[in-house]
Amino acid sequence: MAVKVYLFGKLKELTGQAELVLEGISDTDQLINEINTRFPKTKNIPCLIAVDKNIVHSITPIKEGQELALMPPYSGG
Amino acid sequence: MAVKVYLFGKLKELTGQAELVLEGISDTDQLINEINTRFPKTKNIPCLIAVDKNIVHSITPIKEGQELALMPPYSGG
Amino acid sequence: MKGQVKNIFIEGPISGRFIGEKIAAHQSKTIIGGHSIFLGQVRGDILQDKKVVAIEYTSYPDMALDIMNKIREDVILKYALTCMHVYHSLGKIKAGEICLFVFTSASHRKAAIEACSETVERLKAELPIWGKEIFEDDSFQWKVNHGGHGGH
Amino acid sequence: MKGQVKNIFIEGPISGRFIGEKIAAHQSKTIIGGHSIFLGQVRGDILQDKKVVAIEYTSYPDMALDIMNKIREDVILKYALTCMHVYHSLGKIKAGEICLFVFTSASHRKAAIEACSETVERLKAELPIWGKEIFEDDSFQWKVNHGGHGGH
Repeated sequence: MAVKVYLFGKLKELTGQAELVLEGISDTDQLINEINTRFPKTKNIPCLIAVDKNIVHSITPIKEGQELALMPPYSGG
Repeated sequence: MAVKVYLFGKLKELTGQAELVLEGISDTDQLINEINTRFPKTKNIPCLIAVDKNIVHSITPIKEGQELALMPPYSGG
Repeated sequence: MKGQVKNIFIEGPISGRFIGEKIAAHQSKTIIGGHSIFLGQVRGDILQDKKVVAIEYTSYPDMALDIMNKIREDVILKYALTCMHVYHSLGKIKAGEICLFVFTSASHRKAAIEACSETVERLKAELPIWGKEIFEDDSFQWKVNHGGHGGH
Repeated sequence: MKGQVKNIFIEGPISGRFIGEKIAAHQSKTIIGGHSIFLGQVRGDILQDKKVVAIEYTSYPDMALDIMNKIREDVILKYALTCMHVYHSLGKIKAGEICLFVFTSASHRKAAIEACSETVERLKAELPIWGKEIFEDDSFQWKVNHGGHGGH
């Protein structure tokens, strides 16, 4: 199962990636672990997770075709 | 002793006068009485009094050369 | 009138273009982080089955400018504003036109927003200005301001 | 994206002229009595001895527009607004330029003013937008928003 992950702000800068396609990710904890393993610099960066454009606050299953996003705290306005 | 009195808003409308010169007025109560006597329609109109552009809230003596104003409640903005 | 007393009165309505120009004039002030603006617009209210087509504003300008000067000094100091601009129309302002423009700027948004709101409340309560509501048949009635929380 | 979701993003700064035109466009709405506007301007802060010359804004636009739509619906209903307009810049906005324009209109001033302030707080807390502060030597740091009271 492949899912698309968007990366924003400082997370985009540190990974050098605006989007990734990941295989074998079945929940949001696995997603974070995979990103931290591939990009160790992201480990201590505060991060919000959106699944289909909704913020999730606890471990959440991921299904095929969902749109994932990893986002640093917002600083608009 | 002559003093100049400015009239504003509804008081200007009811008296037909933007300004008056009054003689023999020595305090603000006399001022109101004189206006009410000359222009009976003004009797029940709520009214603020300014002496030299400062609102006075109690009976106040009037001196030669002061600028008096009779004003309905404000409705700017 | 003291030298530093600024005029606030404009004959006729305040245009969007004038407001836009005043905003653009602040680009050189890079300590500003937020601007708050209040605009009063003449409402076409229906009162006793008659539509208000305009409000005609008159003032006691010398007194109004002295009091506005005091309000300006108080509010700039209280909120550490970078600047404040106030304009009020005189004369006949049609329904839909703008008659009041209050513009406060500060480093941080909360100061600008609270200062703007406080200035609006104070000037409505304290400035000797009168509005005459004019109906479509040319009859009129004197406007009455219904409070808010006043400024005293 | 749903059909009724309005775009709020503008590439580059928001000009005084644009703001003036949006204000002027409300003259036909004679049920409006007050407009409240908040403008965010990029500050030329000095951080660690270096001057901020610009902020570069990026967003997750699809998510931001969905959330802004919800904020708009909530606030219009809560304050019985006549209308609300919100614009946020993307890209590099120089110090002194305007990057945020929030514009609320209602029959009475208190509704317009409170709605504007609430919208500003909510969009700062809830919209996925990031600012990168760029210094005169082209180095940068990611902007951190310091609270306010948030919108939650």
